Amino acid sequence: MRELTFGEAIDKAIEDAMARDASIVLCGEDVPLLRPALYARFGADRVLAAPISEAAFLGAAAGAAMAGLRPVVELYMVDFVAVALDALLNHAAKLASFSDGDWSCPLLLRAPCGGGYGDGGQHGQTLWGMLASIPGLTVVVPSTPADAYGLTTTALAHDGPVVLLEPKLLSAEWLEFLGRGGRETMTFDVPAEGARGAVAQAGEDGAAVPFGAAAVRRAGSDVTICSLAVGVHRALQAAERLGAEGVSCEVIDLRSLRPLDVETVVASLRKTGRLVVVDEDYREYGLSGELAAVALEAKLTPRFARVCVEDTLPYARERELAALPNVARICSAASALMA
Amino acid sequence: MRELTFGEAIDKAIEDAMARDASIVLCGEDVPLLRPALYARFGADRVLAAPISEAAFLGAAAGAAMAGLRPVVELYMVDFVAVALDALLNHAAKLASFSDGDWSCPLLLRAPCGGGYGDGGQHGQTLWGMLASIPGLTVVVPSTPADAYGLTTTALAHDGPVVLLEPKLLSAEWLEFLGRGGRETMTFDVPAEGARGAVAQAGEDGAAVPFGAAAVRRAGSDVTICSLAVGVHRALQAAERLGAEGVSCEVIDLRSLRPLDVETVVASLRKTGRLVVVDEDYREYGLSGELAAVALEAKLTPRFARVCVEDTLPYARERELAALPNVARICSAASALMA
Amino acid sequence: MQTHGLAELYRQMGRARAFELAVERLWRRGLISGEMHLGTGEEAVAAGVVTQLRAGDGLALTHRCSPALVVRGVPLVPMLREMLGQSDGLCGGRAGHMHLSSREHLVACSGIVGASLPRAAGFALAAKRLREGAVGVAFAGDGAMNQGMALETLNLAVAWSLPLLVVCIDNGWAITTRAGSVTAGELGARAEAFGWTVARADGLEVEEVQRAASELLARCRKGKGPALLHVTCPRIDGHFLGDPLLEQSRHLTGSAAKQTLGRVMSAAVSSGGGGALQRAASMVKMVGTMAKARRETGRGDRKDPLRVAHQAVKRAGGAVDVIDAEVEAEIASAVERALAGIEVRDA
Amino acid sequence: MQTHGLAELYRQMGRARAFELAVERLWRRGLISGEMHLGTGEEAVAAGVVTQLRAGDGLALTHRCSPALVVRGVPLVPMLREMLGQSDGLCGGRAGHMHLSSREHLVACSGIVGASLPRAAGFALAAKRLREGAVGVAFAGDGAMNQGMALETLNLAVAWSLPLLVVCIDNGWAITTRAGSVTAGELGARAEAFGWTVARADGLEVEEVQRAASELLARCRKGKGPALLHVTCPRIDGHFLGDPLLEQSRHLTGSAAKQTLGRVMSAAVSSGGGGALQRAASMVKMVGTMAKARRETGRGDRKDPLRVAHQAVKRAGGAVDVIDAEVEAEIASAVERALAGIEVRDA
Ligand SMILES: Cc1ncc(C[n+]2csc(CCOP(=O)(O)OP(=O)(O)O)c2C)c(N)n1
Ligand SMILES: Cc1ncc(C[n+]2csc(CCOP(=O)(O)OP(=O)(O)O)c2C)c(N)n1
Ligand SMILES: [Mg+2]
Ligand SMILES: [Mg+2]
Repeated sequence: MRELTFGEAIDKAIEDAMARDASIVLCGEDVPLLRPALYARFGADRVLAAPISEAAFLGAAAGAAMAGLRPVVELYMVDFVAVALDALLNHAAKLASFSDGDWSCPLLLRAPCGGGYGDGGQHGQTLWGMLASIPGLTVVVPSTPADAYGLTTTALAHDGPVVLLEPKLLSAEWLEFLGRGGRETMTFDVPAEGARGAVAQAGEDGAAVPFGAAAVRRAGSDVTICSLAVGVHRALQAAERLGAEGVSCEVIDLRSLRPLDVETVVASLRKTGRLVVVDEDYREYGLSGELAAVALEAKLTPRFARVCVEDTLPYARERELAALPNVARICSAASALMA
Repeated sequence: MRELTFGEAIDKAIEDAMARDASIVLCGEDVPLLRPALYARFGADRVLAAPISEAAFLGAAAGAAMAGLRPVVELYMVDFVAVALDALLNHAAKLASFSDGDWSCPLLLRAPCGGGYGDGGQHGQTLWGMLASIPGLTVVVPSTPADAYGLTTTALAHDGPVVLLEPKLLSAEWLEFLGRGGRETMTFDVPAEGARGAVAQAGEDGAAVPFGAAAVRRAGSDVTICSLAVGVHRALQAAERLGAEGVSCEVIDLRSLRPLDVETVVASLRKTGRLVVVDEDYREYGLSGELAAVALEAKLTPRFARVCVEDTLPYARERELAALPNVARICSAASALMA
Repeated sequence: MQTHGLAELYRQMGRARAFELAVERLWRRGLISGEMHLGTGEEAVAAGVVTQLRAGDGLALTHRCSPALVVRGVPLVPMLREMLGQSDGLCGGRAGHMHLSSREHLVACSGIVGASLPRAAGFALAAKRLREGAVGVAFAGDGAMNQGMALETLNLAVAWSLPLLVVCIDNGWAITTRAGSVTAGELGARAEAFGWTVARADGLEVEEVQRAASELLARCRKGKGPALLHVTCPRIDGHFLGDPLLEQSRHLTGSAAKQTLGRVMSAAVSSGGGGALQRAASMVKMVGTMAKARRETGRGDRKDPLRVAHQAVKRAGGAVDVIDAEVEAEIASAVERALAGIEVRDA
Repeated sequence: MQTHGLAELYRQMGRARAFELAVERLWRRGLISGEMHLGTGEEAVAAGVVTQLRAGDGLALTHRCSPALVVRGVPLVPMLREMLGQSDGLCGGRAGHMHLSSREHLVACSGIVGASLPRAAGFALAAKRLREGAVGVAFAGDGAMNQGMALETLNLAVAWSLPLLVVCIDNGWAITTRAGSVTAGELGARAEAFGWTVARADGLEVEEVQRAASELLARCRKGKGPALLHVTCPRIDGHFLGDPLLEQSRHLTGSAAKQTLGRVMSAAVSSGGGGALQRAASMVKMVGTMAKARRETGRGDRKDPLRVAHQAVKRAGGAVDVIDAEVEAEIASAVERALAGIEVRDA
């Protein structure tokens, strides 16, 4: 065990895996200076600076994954996946199916996501619902350094394409780079447990976190709050506050959107009969709906509310914070379900 | 009123609108010969052949829409939107928000969608859930020539970006082009009412179909079947069959995914208490979930089932037909809800 | 790499052609579904290039893929059974003809225009790390060279100094669009501007293609960066089987052509719309495109690469008839085996 | 189009610079959030090109947009209030500095690298139909020229013969990457291969930029197709404010630089990984990049375009001091008005 930041945990997991497995290469814009430790240790053959050509280098990575490498691709932000989606949707994710399971595409796409630092609507999206809608793709989003290490480790041993998103608000490195820029004058509402924490060493128990396994972060009996990434921490805070008001919340950190841990969600709903989805992605056609479907498919009929992003994220700080799932919105959603 | 095929109805709506409104231009690969009537009537200035550069011409169309034109963009298939998604996600759909409502992007994207003719997994997707998850975008999918004309007409007078998908199985022209190719030896399970039907003349009642208004295609009291596109016809067939077994189905044609007609869905569910979603899109993180959420948000707790596409569409005809929502799957899903 | 004698090249071309003709028959019988893009006309490109590949080279193909697959040695029966949608097909019946792949041969097709370039760049990257001297090869149409990811790859492959050969098969068409009408500049010059080594070859001359491919591949294998081979060739069977452009331009008085013409004429005279000149220009262009399609090289024409090779082999005293017979027997037997156990609905 | 006298160009450059410095102060005070990409160093490009635009011309900008906006005459107070996140800002506080737009001025920014090219192509298409003689103009970084949609636009604009001017602002950097290290060929030559008219200018010389822009724009306005203006200029304030590359390379002995170095060194000596040579090569490259950043032109340096213009005006006997004072007063007043009613947290 050691204490790492969220970003360090992912870096370390990649570094450990690269040391073990010579077929892992890393590519992306600026990676030599973004990941200087990896560049220094593994050299320019395995840490490749890419031009601003996401479609080509993601597509090439998918090709390389077919031909024996295990590429890790960094996108500057998940928002930019829109220029390169074809490589995921029509190629990486479909290869196993097209080859009847004979061929797989072990590709890890790492991308920062999410808002909360005032960078505007083209730079604060999460888009995980959109990505998780693609059969053949694994989509995971850690909320702690331990999971960041664990899910990255699992991804780097996995045989198919994986998208791992890195919430910028939890990642001190990204937040400093994109949000603070050395200023003492900016404040961010960073969940401390998400940003820094104990991380298992390679090989230790918990060093790999399986896909499709949610974590119950807090047990409760009145309301199930399902979330991931920053939302988990907001939910925990809300649960604390609600607890003081006599409402007992169970907080589930989904961690993995595809595959989704239906069992854990259903078991909790069976107990509470109430579901609040806290989702930093857009409200419609995404995770919140999927969880509603999961509940109904399990013949459960929870009272239900969703706390999501409803429109393009506004730039102005206060309005952005109001548009993101926050403690106040979660509390009032959960309280309304108790009424 | 006149009888038109599905594809003719869209073409005619575009032609009528182009005749009325000189700011409408059409661009896309091969449009001169794909839309020869438009090319002959409006000339190469307004019907622009594009190179296979979807990102550039969709992006350019979005720019042109900002600068006074009303572009209609044709994509060869919605599957290919993956190479050009940025123009929709980060530009066209966000402009109104970024300009605080001052600037809009009146762009119509027309693209064939869906399977059922054995063209394989990169050419049979619908992806409408993914598109409908984007705030700022309107997404409509007609299921009849009348709606094809009506929704296209509305789109061409609308101030924001609209995606209009054209189910290939309903569109005799596309089906001939991509599926039959002049062969008598191929058979397709084409819903006749979807492929050809009466269409209002411009200016007549019903010539424009509003966004966000579902149509109840069949009234019933036991089960609500929500669908769109080809699925509506499958649902109607299933409802017929189920009716014979004493199960009364209400079939709702959503027509518009974003905005979604929540009222009509909720009113039906209030009556039936059972919901089957028939969706030719992927099951997870899409329409079926969204409708589950809509139900729960309305404090309804229907019995629920979804009949969707669960994985990359297989090529083999029989397996494709089994993977698509079909009458048998709908019947058994609905029957199970009655049990 | 040894170059292959003309007779062997001709045999490969013949196999590719015979395979396509067999596929066409199956498709016409309704045993194969969807779009069917025959590679007739491309045989010299497929034979000239693919015979120069080694084990470990990766090959990324397009929607028009069978000639290269046949030459690459992908077994014919599984390939046919895949197209026939059988679960013992090359890809279990899940892929179909546009998404054929063989891991063993490191070859995969894609129906997304332009995607073969980044994919082959990835093959090249893997080759560089894992199989020194191996290369990635992309086949791509002329139209594909306008796709963003293809253009990006022109840059990426130089930046990463990849052992990548792109074979641009320029048949002058993208569906109904003449390449020149939407393509700026010359494709080879484009690549040269990015620093690629470029060679041009006539796709009617298989030995010329082979020579060029062989030279470029040698460069790539030595780590001298990416290369483009620009080959022109005819598109013998239109964009795909049943291509209405081809049908109508060949049967200008047929009912389909008449119907189209009727629609066009009535639109052209509708009030509202472009001026008379613009309308006339549209008509002229449409008719011009049809005329071009009508004049396109047909099977067995003087400019059919198979015929050109056939005559060359003959001139050189090769046993053309023996080769033809062997090829025909091979394909016939493959088709027969592929159809085994399949209930033929049209029988 | 009239060309503008040097003094007026200098005034515009001064306005752009003073605006950026004001923005920097607000940003440092925490009144502006997010990434802040200053356009310091680009003033001669902005002034030289944008002064040549007319009403009806459309302008598509990038993440580094304020100099062009200031020169275009977008009102400063609403722009500042937008950056300050006020609901009476230029875009109601919803856009922020990366997504500024003004419908009235037909100008819009985007944070998506490369997106300015297709957008401006669309402006050009609309101009062609609706405003004869008007053009679309895209500003784009050197790095942006590798983005697929940008490359596609090189083709599209010729295919559609668009009145499009692309101004490639080549500052030699894309964040921490030296343009040359991932960019193949020469950017102007690329465009030429697509048939573009290309001019090159030194971004230190505003009159040279203006001349080139004016000539290219005249061509575009006459319907002679797209043109590229390739201008080199310094990146004075790093990629964005607080750029760690700039900070660390300027303070090689500071704690941040030491910390980075520590991490790198410990990784470089970890067992497992590349060979000694590869590791050394990495270190050399990293240090080289830092050295390049350290040597980049700074504000007021000999190669600061503002200083160059300042001296040129002075040499020509222009009233530099008067202009400076007027500019300073204008910006100061704009900032003061923009801050009205805003509770300044750091006061
Ligand atoms: C990204 C994408 N856009 C459009 C299409 C539709 N389409 C299929 S083939 C084709 C023409 C391709 O032309 P070219 O690359 O020259 O190949 P050819 O068919 O001539 O061999 C088009 C536009 C597609 N499959 N993928
Ligand atoms: C599609 C996309 N990819 C990556 C980024 C991240 N990014 C922002 S600015 C930048 C560098 C741009 O370099 P250049 O175009 O030369 O402009 P400069 O910053 O030098 O002015 C990058 C990679 C982005 N915003 N959009
Ligand atoms: Mg072609
Ligand atoms: Mg730059």
